[in-house]
Amino acid sequence: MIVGKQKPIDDIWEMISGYQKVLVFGCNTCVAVCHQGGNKEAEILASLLRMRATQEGAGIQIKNGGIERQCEHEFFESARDDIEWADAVLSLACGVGVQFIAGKYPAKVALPGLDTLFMGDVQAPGLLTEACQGCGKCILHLTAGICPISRCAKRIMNGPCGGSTKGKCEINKELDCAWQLILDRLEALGRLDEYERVIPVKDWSTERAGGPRKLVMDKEAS
Amino acid sequence: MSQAVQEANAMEAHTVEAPRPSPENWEPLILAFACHYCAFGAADLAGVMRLSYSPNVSVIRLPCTGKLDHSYILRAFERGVDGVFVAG
Amino acid sequence: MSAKTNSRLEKILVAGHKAVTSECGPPRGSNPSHIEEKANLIRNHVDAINITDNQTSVTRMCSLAVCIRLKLMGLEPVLQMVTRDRNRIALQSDILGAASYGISNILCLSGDHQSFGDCPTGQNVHDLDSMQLLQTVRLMCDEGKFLGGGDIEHPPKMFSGAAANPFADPYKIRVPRLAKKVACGAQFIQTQCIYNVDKFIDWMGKVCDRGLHEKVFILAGVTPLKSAGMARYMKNRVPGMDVPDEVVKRMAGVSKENQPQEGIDICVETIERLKEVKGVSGFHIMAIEWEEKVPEIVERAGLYPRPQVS
Amino acid sequence: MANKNVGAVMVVGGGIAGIGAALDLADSGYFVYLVEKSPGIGGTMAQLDKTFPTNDCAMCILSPKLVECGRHLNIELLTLSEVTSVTGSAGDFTVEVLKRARYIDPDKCIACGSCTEKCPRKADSEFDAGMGKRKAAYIKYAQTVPLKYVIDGSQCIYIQKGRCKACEKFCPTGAINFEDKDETLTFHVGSVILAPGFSTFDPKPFDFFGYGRIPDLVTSLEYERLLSANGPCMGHLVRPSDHREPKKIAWIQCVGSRSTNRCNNTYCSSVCCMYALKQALVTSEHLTGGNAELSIFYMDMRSHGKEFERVYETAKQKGVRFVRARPHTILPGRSDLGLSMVYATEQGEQINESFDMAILSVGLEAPPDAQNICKMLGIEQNKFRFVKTSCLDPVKTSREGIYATGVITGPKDIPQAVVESSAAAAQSARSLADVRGTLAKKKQYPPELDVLGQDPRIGVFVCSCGINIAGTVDVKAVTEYAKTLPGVVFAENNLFTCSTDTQKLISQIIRENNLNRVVIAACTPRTHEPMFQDTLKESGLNGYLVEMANIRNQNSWVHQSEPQKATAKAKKQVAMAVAQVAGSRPLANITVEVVPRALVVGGGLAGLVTSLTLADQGFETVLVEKEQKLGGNALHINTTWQGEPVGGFLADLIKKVENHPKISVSKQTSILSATGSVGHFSTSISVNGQSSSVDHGIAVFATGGQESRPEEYLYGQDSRVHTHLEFDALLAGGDAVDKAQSFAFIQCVGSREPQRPYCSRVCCTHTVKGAIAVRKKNPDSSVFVFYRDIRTYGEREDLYTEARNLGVIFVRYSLDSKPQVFVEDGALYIKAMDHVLQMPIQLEVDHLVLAAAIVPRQENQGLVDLYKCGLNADGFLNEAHPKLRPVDMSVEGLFIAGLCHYPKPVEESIAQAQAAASRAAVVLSKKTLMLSGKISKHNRDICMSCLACFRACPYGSPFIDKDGRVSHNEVKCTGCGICAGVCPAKAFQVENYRDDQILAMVDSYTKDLWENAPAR
Repeated sequence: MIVGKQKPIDDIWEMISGYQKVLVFGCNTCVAVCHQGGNKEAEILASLLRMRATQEGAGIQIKNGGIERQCEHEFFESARDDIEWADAVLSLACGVGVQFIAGKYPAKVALPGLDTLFMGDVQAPGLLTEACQGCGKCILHLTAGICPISRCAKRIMNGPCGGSTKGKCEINKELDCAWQLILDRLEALGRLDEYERVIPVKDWSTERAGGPRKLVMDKEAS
Repeated sequence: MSQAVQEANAMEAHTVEAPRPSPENWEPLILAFACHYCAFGAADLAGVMRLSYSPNVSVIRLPCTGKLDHSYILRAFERGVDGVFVAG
Repeated sequence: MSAKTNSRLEKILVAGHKAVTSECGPPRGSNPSHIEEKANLIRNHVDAINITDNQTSVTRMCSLAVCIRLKLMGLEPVLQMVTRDRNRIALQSDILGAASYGISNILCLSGDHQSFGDCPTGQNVHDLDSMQLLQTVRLMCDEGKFLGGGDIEHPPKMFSGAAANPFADPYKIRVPRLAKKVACGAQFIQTQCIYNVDKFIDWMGKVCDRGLHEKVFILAGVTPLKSAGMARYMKNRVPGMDVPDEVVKRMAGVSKENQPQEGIDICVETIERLKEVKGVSGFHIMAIEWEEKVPEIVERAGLYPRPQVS
Repeated sequence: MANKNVGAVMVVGGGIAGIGAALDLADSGYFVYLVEKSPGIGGTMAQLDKTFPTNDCAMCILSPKLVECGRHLNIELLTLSEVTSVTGSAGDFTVEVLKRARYIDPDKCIACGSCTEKCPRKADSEFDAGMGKRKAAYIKYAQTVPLKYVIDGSQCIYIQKGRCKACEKFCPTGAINFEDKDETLTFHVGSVILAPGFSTFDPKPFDFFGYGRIPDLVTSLEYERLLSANGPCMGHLVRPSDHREPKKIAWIQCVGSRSTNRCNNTYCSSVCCMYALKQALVTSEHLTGGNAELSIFYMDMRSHGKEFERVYETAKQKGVRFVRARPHTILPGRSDLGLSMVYATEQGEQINESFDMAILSVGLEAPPDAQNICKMLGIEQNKFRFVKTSCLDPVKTSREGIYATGVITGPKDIPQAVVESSAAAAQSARSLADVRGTLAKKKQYPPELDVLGQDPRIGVFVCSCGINIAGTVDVKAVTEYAKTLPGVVFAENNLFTCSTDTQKLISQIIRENNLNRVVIAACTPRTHEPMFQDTLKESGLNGYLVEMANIRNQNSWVHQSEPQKATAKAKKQVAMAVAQVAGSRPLANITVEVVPRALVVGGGLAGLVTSLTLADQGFETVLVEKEQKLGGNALHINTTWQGEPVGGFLADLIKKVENHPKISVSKQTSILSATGSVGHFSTSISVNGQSSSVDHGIAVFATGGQESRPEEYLYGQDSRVHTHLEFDALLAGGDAVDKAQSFAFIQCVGSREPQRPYCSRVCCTHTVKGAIAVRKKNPDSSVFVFYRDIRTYGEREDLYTEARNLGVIFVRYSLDSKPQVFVEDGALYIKAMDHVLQMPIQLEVDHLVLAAAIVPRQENQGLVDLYKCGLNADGFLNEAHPKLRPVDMSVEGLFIAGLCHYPKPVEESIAQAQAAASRAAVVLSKKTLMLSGKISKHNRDICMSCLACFRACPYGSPFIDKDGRVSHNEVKCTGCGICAGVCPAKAFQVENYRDDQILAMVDSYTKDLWENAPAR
């Protein structure tokens, strides 16, 4: 799922200054699960901003709203009036949602309320960790199901590098060395011999190197 | 207190005004949220013991303070209470 | 076995001599005189000189330029290349450029993470990793092909090397990892500096058990300690470094002014011991900012004079 | 059967033990008379400040039980009452009870406190253990049940001297009745449970201590009152002499216990070590500045219960000083401030040390009046004056049909008393199984009106509570204001809204005005909401359509000096309640059909006893055992500590279980999976590889524990080194013991060690029992015991005394200098430091017995995974609450018995097993379970299955459904609303605490501010 973190309120305040009617707009899927950008967080943020507006005597009207997902046209139907009312929409979705609004409503200003971080998992309540960078060509079958591209600081495909110490990465002692994890898992699976298989030079064209990506469903299907 | 509440509080910390002198004879208005099982009972007991405190606080009973929602606190502040007391 | 390149290092190794290499770090500016001086200090005592590539991610004069300078001075450089800063196009193009100046030795590394250097906010590339770079070098030299598949008009001839650390954990993959590098085309290996000789010997034994010493020349890395403080730092702070307590104790056991000499003594003794170890084909002496002591070490270790090859 | 059984039980004693028995029985189909000699129930526990080992506030955990007792349809409280005679026989007793005059009519008393306020006569408060004062007209304590005042005739000026009557003058309801007389009442009951509790040892005869002359020397119970928030210092600890905070405090253990000096209490009181540790820890929290110097003078530290050893360790870490000494003299300090104490150190040095204050950790005794009852009933007492019981039937007295629980059968802590009270309930119910439900009452209501979809028609009833509210709050103004509130169609003021008359009136008004919601502005919903809910139900309205505005406890009583502001606040409180109730919906209670079958896991002693106790009550029971044979650890135990042989008892028990028509025994059985919740579990089991499924309403886990295999002292390497059970086998047969000369026991082998930081509880008693047996069998032998603290708690102390009298030599060691065991020239030696000689000693022994730790079984983790119950850090299954729910598990419908809970001896396992049967019967005796409708409702349409609720819910009610999304099992929901708090989609709402209702209350509270605020 996509993980984001709400921007500091000072940054958001600065961003919305100068607009008259601001809609704080939640996205109730990925970023709601990480308690950062759902409709509930939109309600909280709107309330905080309103109080700030009152305190600073700023003439900004602030409302909150939200939909299920800000990356699909159909969901916007229920928020039509809210968006109509606003001159700026502070989207609490990931970067996808913000851009979707910008593209969908040419007359509205779309503002990002979140810093989009990564695609991750929920390791424990309140602990989300990065696990995939969408490189477009999965090699997990070669690496014991642990992705060195997203989880190794150097994205090394034939690791570990010399910075791996006691199973931890040199850049952060808290961070597991992805290659250590791969080795441990290979060993646990009784497949340590596979370690000696060299992973060849990677085709990065399916990642950002190939430009913005697109999936056209019917073509894929045919 | 849930992590979200703590974060909300942390967010509020950014917006705290510089302390201002309060007007003379000013009394804050306070809203309390109390757990039915402990703090609400404690407030009852305070009555039985005839303790005395200022009447500027009223209690909303919750089944547990875990039931507390951000919106309760924020709505109270937005509408002008000066303090929210969560007890449980 | 006979040498396939013009590399003096390769020729010495193939001839069965114990090779001696050392290394110099390029300057943090555009004046080359200092590194030239350093190289001149050791020119008669070593067979080749590694030129580091923005080591520890600190920006320096580029390794290739310094290698060219050394080559023009009649010295034998080893071009260190890390995969951190350049993608496969730049790496391949640098290899061609090096070959054009007759640089015949290349050491393929992944490089320290940029967060340790002077540009911690920079992006890293790692389009290839060290093994993939080794494969690339071999592809270019042996098959005359670019990674993209095209033919190289005049393929370079490179003696390709890699680093190995016999001490890092997990220990159990140390030999397999070496095997993997050999499989990728490593022709020589320069190891991490050795203080724990017993452990190195154990590793070397396992390398020999797999016959790897017959497929690759292994140069044992040594670094003279300047002080007890340095010994402790290396022990505690440098990942993958194994400095036994006896070494630290021995350094700390002599007065401060005598510590540099003690460090050199240890280094010389280490070389003496390693000379007898099966599979050790030479020594890589990394005297960090202490190049002037390399001749003394080489001489006292009985590795001087250096053999001449043509 | 000669005479017909009676389906009622009399419980004598309203302390926690009596309350526990009464509630179990009343909840499972019996009518209970609860007789209490003081004016209110609660017993000693109510007087305690905190309880070990969790340091929970005693009153906080006790008070819900008191309220439950007071309100129970099937419990009749007889306070100020004493049993005077019991005739008849088991199944049909006739009991005479002397009920003393209260002088205040409880039906009229509204607990306003005017009588106390006006009463001029002060007396020592019994509840405050004499540390505080009360009036002649008083209540026992603020939370007392029944919440009815009483006049102490022996103190009342009018009763004694014929004038005063101040209370009568000011009582707003005319409840004072000086004509009240003692009366004798007669009851018919099927059984009697004695729970008269204990008295604390009176240290006055110890003139060398000067208790009574030294103001700052108090007993532990007095000290509890000083610490307690509802005590005389209101929780701010000061010493009696100068009311200053003491800094240097000492506790003296074993005062009136383990002693024959001017008392005859050779037993250990079992609880004093722990309460001293608790008091020391609580004291260190109380004292400001954090420079407290706390010392405990003790002989052996006995922290033998679950999690107790950790409390001891915490106390050590927090700097409490432990001195192994028994002070022999206490002298007053200068100007009677503080005191000084003389004691001898272990090295024999005499020390004279001054303290600001000292606490005598007084022991527990059988109270004289309880002893009288025993005599009157013809019940046998033991030599310590406690009721005599057998380890194999620990709550049965010598008279059939009369059971005993709590300290009256021997010193014990609260959990053990609570366990026994359930055990006594079980044994009562077992003997009265045929008359269950014959006398229990059930309430009937008229059919409920359908108000769904109607606009709110709210009635507001504002209570004056005599002058309690009206004296401060302008109730007329509040009533008029209420009429202006949206949705309110009726408002009136009553003198006492809670009076029986007013209930009838409210009912009438509801019907006449077609009210569909009600607000009561009066006292607290915590005591009165159920009553008003009942009134609504009797009026044909759903009980959940009433809300209370607490304008007494949380207004008039605390704002007496500011009547205007109090009135303004009362208006707000009423407006908030109106706003809330307007959104309230009629709620249906959830009903769960109960599968009338029990699953008992584990066929050891505990499992066997539970099964038989359930089956004898008529409940079908499935007993599963993983081994081929029933009996468990008990198969290897020779006798109980009292010497009763276990073998025959066990064989008989197994025979009864295997032949019981209601029990199906399944051996070589393991549990595969489990689903469901209280009332309807379904567990699939594998019997010899064949799997099948059992539906059951409850489950009892009695999976046992085991003696560990020591890893030290040459165990397993030398055949002369044995564990307890191995040595028991040697003792039981052959001549190995007769032939040997020298024996040694080492205690705490694998217990109280960093890696296993608990005491195994049974080993000290086991060792002294073994040592005595050796000395008796082979009087020429020498026997040594190497120990850290001897923990022969309770009456087991007698064995310790006997062992020493028989010449067993006890050598203490500490964890950092454990004995060394080695073999030299084939001989087995032990080397240790002798604490008396202060010298190393070395012995050659023929047999070495290791008191190996009792450890939990690995299988417990499997149960935890399947049933979502809990384990403690040591791997034992966890009870729902260590104090008051020692048999229930955190998951409703699951119960626990025996060693799987914690190491314990036979008698405690049997009591817990019987108790589990009692707790299980509360569920199994019902056809359906009624669960509150005020629970969290899940809207699946907007739920995104983020699992926040699933992870946060303490009861496991949200679950991942078959379709992979979150669903909600409302049966498990308690309505706490944590799910609603964490849900990012707001898919959970607690009925009648919905967000829209709470926000409506917030809006109502801030209405004036919002409307008068400057334009935004």
